[in-house]
Amino acid sequence: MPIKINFPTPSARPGETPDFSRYDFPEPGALPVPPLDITAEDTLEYANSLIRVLDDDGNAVGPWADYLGEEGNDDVLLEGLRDMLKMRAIDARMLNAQRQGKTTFYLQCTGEEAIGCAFQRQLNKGDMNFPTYRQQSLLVAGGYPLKDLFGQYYQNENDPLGGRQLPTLHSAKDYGFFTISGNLGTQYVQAVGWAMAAALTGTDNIAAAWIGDGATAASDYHSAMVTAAVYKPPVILNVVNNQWAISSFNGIAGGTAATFANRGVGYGIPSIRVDGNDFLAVLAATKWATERTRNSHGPVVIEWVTYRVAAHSTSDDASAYRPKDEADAWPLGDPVERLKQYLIQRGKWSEDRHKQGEAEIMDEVIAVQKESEALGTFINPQYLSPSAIFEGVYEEMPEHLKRQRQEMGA
Amino acid sequence: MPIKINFPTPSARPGETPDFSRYDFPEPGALPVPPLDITAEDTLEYANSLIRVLDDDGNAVGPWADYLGEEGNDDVLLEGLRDMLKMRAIDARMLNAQRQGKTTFYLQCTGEEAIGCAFQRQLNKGDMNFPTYRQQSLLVAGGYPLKDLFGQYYQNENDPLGGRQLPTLHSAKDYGFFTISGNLGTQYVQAVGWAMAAALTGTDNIAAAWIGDGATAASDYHSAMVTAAVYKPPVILNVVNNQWAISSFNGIAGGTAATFANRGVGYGIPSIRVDGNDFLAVLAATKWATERTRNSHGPVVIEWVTYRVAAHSTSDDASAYRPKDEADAWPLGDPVERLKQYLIQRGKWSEDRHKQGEAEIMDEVIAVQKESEALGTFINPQYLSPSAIFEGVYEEMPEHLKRQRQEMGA
Amino acid sequence: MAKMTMIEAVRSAMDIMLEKDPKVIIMGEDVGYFGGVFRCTAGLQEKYGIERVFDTPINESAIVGMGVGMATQGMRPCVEVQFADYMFPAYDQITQEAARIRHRSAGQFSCPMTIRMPTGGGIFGGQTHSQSPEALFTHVAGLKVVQPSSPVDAKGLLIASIEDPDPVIFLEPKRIYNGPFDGHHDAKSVGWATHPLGEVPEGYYKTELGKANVFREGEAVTILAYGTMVYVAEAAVKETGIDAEIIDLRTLLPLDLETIVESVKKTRKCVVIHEGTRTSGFGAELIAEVQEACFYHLETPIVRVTGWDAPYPHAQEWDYFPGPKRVGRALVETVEA
Amino acid sequence: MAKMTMIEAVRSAMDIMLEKDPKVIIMGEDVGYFGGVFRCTAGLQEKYGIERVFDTPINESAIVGMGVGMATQGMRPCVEVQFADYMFPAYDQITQEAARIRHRSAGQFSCPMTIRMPTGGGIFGGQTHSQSPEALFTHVAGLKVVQPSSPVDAKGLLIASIEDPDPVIFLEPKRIYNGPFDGHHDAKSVGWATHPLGEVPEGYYKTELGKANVFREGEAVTILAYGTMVYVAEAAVKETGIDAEIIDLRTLLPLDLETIVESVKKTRKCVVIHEGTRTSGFGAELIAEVQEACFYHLETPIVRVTGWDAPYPHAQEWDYFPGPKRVGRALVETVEA
Ligand SMILES: Cc1ncc(C[n+]2csc(CCOP(=O)(O)OP(=O)(O)O)c2C)c(N)n1
Ligand SMILES: Cc1ncc(C[n+]2csc(CCOP(=O)(O)OP(=O)(O)O)c2C)c(N)n1
Ligand SMILES: [Mg+2]
Ligand SMILES: [Mg+2]
Repeated sequence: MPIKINFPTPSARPGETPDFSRYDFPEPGALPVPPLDITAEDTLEYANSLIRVLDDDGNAVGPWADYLGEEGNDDVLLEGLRDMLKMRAIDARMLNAQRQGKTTFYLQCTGEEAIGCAFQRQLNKGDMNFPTYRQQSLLVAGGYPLKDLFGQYYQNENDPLGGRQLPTLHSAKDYGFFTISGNLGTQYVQAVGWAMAAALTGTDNIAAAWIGDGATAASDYHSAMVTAAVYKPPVILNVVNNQWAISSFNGIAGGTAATFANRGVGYGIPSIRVDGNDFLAVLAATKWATERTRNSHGPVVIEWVTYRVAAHSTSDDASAYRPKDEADAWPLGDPVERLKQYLIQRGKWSEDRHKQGEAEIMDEVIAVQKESEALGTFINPQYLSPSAIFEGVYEEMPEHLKRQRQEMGA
Repeated sequence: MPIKINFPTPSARPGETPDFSRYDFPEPGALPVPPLDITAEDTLEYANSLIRVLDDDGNAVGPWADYLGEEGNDDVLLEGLRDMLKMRAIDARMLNAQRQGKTTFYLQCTGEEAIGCAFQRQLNKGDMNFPTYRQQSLLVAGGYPLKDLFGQYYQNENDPLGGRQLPTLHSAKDYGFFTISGNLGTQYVQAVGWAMAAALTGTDNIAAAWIGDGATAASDYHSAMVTAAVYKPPVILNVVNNQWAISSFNGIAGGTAATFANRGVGYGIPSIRVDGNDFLAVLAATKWATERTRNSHGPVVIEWVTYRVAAHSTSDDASAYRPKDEADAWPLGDPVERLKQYLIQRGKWSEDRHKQGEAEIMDEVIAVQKESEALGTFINPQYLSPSAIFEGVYEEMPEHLKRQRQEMGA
Repeated sequence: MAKMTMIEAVRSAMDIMLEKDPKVIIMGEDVGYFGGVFRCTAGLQEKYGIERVFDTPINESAIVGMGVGMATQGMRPCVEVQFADYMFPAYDQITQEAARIRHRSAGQFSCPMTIRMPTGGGIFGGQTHSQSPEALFTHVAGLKVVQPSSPVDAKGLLIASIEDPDPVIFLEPKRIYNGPFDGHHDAKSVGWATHPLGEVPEGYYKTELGKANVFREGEAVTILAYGTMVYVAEAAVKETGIDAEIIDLRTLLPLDLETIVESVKKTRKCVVIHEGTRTSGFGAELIAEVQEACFYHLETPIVRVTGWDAPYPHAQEWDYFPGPKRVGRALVETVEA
Repeated sequence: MAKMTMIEAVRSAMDIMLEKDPKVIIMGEDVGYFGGVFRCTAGLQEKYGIERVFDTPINESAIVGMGVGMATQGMRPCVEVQFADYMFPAYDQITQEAARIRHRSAGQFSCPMTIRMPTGGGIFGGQTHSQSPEALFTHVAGLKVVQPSSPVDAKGLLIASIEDPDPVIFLEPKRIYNGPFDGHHDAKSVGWATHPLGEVPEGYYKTELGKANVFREGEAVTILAYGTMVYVAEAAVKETGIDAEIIDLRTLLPLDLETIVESVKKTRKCVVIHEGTRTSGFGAELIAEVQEACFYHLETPIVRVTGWDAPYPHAQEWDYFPGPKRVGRALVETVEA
């Protein structure tokens, strides 16, 4: 009898009703806080459940809320909200700017702001993120100058990378943000090596590796997992499970066979799964993970469950492969709305102040954007030295590159 | 405070006492036989335990013995014993032949004979193994002509591959034995593709992928695991955990962080762990695995726990990195001895018949070997056409290769 | 005959082969329901079903590795690597496995697989969406390497590739997917609809692998080019007024040396152009062969116009791209030398 | 001065650098307790501890990828790929990551890493222990590519590589690890102990990267070679009696074009030899550059003597290897042309 095989398909395609019934998330507050030196085996329940703090009414509940304590105080959360709003403002402005031809390419992180904005707060100076192209929120929350961000978007004289890279592939060493590769997966294992070096050279710095659900299929995900399991360096192995990889739902990456956190347990690495749209849960889980790694208990996998609200990039049209209203059906809601609700509930914020805050932040972003645009955009490109092509290929320019530079006439 | 990392080391080095106390194997017969459609999650106990049938007194015990039933009858097992003895005879002869300079290279599988010899019995015509260099027992048990085997060892006119490959990298399509690559890992994912094609073209054939404990670290192990989890093709993903990868113990491949079967569960693939030195356990587990895959229940991981008794290859000196007597300390014993004991216990075999059988088989092997040696060995090489270099690079030889062949003067 | 872009031509080739041969399957990242990020496989899953046209995990080694398994089982996979820049994780499977299976198994197994990948720059893709890695394939015995420069060639060559008994690397110059591009990025672009090479037979036909095309006859100098650079050469010829013979290689491996040598012996001069980085680029191989075969006919050194030896930059794309000005300068220097 | 094999020379270089710079670490498959399958790191773990010299999982991409992470953090990893044939899984990390980090980050990060790998055939290793993939590295901007031909060069070049601010591919010609090899496989082999180039200073010294060595002066023809092939060239010169100038490139990228051009302008003839497959091999690049720079000096076509365009065979190793007979024939033909 012929044997059957399997071709996973998402629960809904355009024209169909969004359906997330494959997810059975627990109530907020359900999971305890494990000891920092928990074994991989013992994290299995965390890997197949979901750490949540904010409930549907905007209350912070359960052991993780207690664990977070003062690190989740109102001031911190208000700052966090502002970071997310700033991120969202930039996303909106850059989508527009790309549509106007001012930049070649942009990638939004809408819906995923809580992850980077909360995570970054728990890092120390000298720690290093190895981000993907959708983690610009780490930069925004880390105080990276907007001027530099827009400089790269517009590839003008403010671009710290001198026009060499795509607008969204940043590098900001001083902000703990590693140079992003366009090749998926490669940086996951680099983070392991960096963390080993950080330990071997006697620092107390940790690394944070970032990968998308789709890119967990890439080979270097495995390179990272095996080496992290072997050497146990201080690295947080983040998987941002936002359901989609361009047009492929996460079942194409194995996500319907097991959770991505479960896979971590398989390697023998303690692994937890966290509501990525819950700012407090992100903050608390990151606190736990950074404490664990910084205290020599070895690596940890965190699967952040979230939803990619925007299209993959400005080159993509998501309505071609998923229901238009799928984002609205996402059971974990919107991170900005949820944090806002919490703060309002606490009497620290209001709908009005939110509107006002949004407007202020938007003004701030627009001001920097305008300044940057004056220096040149892709509609109105300003001369960026062509000879930058040859600079930095090596520390010292070899003869053949000098000859080529001359041939170019630059 | 500086962070500590981990460098795994084996429990004993040369001069030290062998120590396998890190293993806590269950009693034979302890585990039930799971349903063919068991979920990955439910195999967790199998992945962290060990399926065993033969006890220390040579009895076949427990549910897996019952499950095996007539497929493990005395005739089958006597044949199995002969296959293992033949394999061992070849190993012994070829080690010698290499030492005499008659071949460039040989790899023994001593101690691991039960795995290939029992596994092969459960395959159907048309099934395909994707073996490593240490699975020659699949060929021997599969009735591959010894003449062809020795032809390749000696690279004479009997070599089915015309001298192109190393002596141990066989290819035998008609015997369900895929062309072995020297590059570790690559074939694991090829087996997944082959199994998909077998299903898509409407056959009921299955594939068996093979990899060593060390090579599970290779990238294409992951390629295979992810695609097997996604498409659920009829493939058995074998991991031969023989404790060593050249000089590196399996902790360097992550084997002390979790079992290799546990890693399979992490991916969402049902996974079991089996005593690879127990011929009956191998036979029973393979029966289960082939039935499962052939009945469209999808892939399965089998970790075979065994011990590499010989050096890595004839180029290697194992006494430089592990205690000389480590093999004797291996808690799961020797597969030949254990099966012999069982058959003697059953009154189907005796020490004398064993000696006699060994001698007969050795004579048979030596006879073929001598015939092959007459056709040329590396001491006395016989002309193999140099132009074979150019044949088969493409189906049809392109002009530039014809020019090169001419330039060579062949 | 129909008007087709190169995307439609490539799709038509796959459509025809899916129809004709049940052993053909298509797989790659986003090629299924969505139809590929460049839309090359649009509609094919709907037409042939998910078992024939399907999405894969983001693992190029798995894509090629599964393809090797399928091809050795007897199927004819035609797989897509989303950008040539992402073939690197698959390089082991391509070069050490696919390319060698027939040889190392003495013909027991073979690997009739086509690996499609969009190549080249000119779309502001930065260093990871712009590379031209053809020389990394031409160094590998056992592979065939193809790069079409027009819809009509693309379809015929892709059908020939899928039917080929050996693994074929099929490089699609993405800059000219929708229309020829002469290297003047500031000029108005024109689509294939208005170009004669956008006229493509609707049915089955093959364009033989291993045969170059004399794209333009001329006497003054031979230009060796492929893909996008064929049109850059054409523009440079137009702008300099130099009567160059332009040879569109179409297949890089095996190379149609005969056509090349005949031309160079006639013109006695040769310019080689490609977009990939210069050092150890495919131009080097062309020069090595041409100088050896035509040494006593050559009147001037063979020069190369290529991408610079640096990662493909984003903002400085047009300083990097070997456009008609640079090609023209090389032509003038060569002809006047 | 001490007598050293190339293995001892390479080990001595690592020993000195481990001693000198605490940021240097060594990692790779079997390099730790065991000291490497070729014994290049023997004793180093014992001397410097497991934190400085350690085993890695069998994943070349992880080895290089971890190395990139360490190097960007500020360390100077010197990693081993067990055979050059096994670098393919790491090709993405090497070419798209290590080689580009400095450029794409505008100098924020850099990658001072050395990647050692035994290369070449002649040891009956079959197709997966014999390859010479140097041309796959020379095509990659951002890498340096080094191949020593003697113990004294090996040590000096390896120290220079480890101290280099950029990633260096360090190819060790394994056939001459223990002694020079002239390509006559049936002749008695001699060890480095009896060869002047086996005299190696015991302490620290550097041999500058990017500088070729005129291995033998001559007037009749220039031979460009590296690694094992330097001695094959020497044998061919001896056997033909042709007064060739042999240039040992030592560094392939960046290439010492000046030394090469000077020689070819003098001899007016050139033969290029390497063991790797011919098409798109590094010989092509050498020819492209030499013919361009020396066109009006050259009296004969530049010819290549190389490995054939096929996988490296096992039994027919010596039919494949470009030995002194083939090189000699090319010399005679070139000189008599
Ligand atoms: C090696 C490689 N293959 C393919 C691509 C093309 N690509 C870019 S993003 C992407 C999807 C990634 O999805 P995921 O990892 O889930 O991240 P997300 O975009 O959802 O944040 C693909 C296929 C690439 N950049 N690199
Ligand atoms: C890609 C690759 N890297 C390295 C090697 C060299 N090598 C050959 S066998 C081996 C050890 C493999 O160990 P394991 O997978 O445990 O198999 P075993 O030898 O124990 O059967 C190594 C490192 C190789 N063949 N391929
Ligand atoms: Mg995603
Ligand atoms: Mg092993």
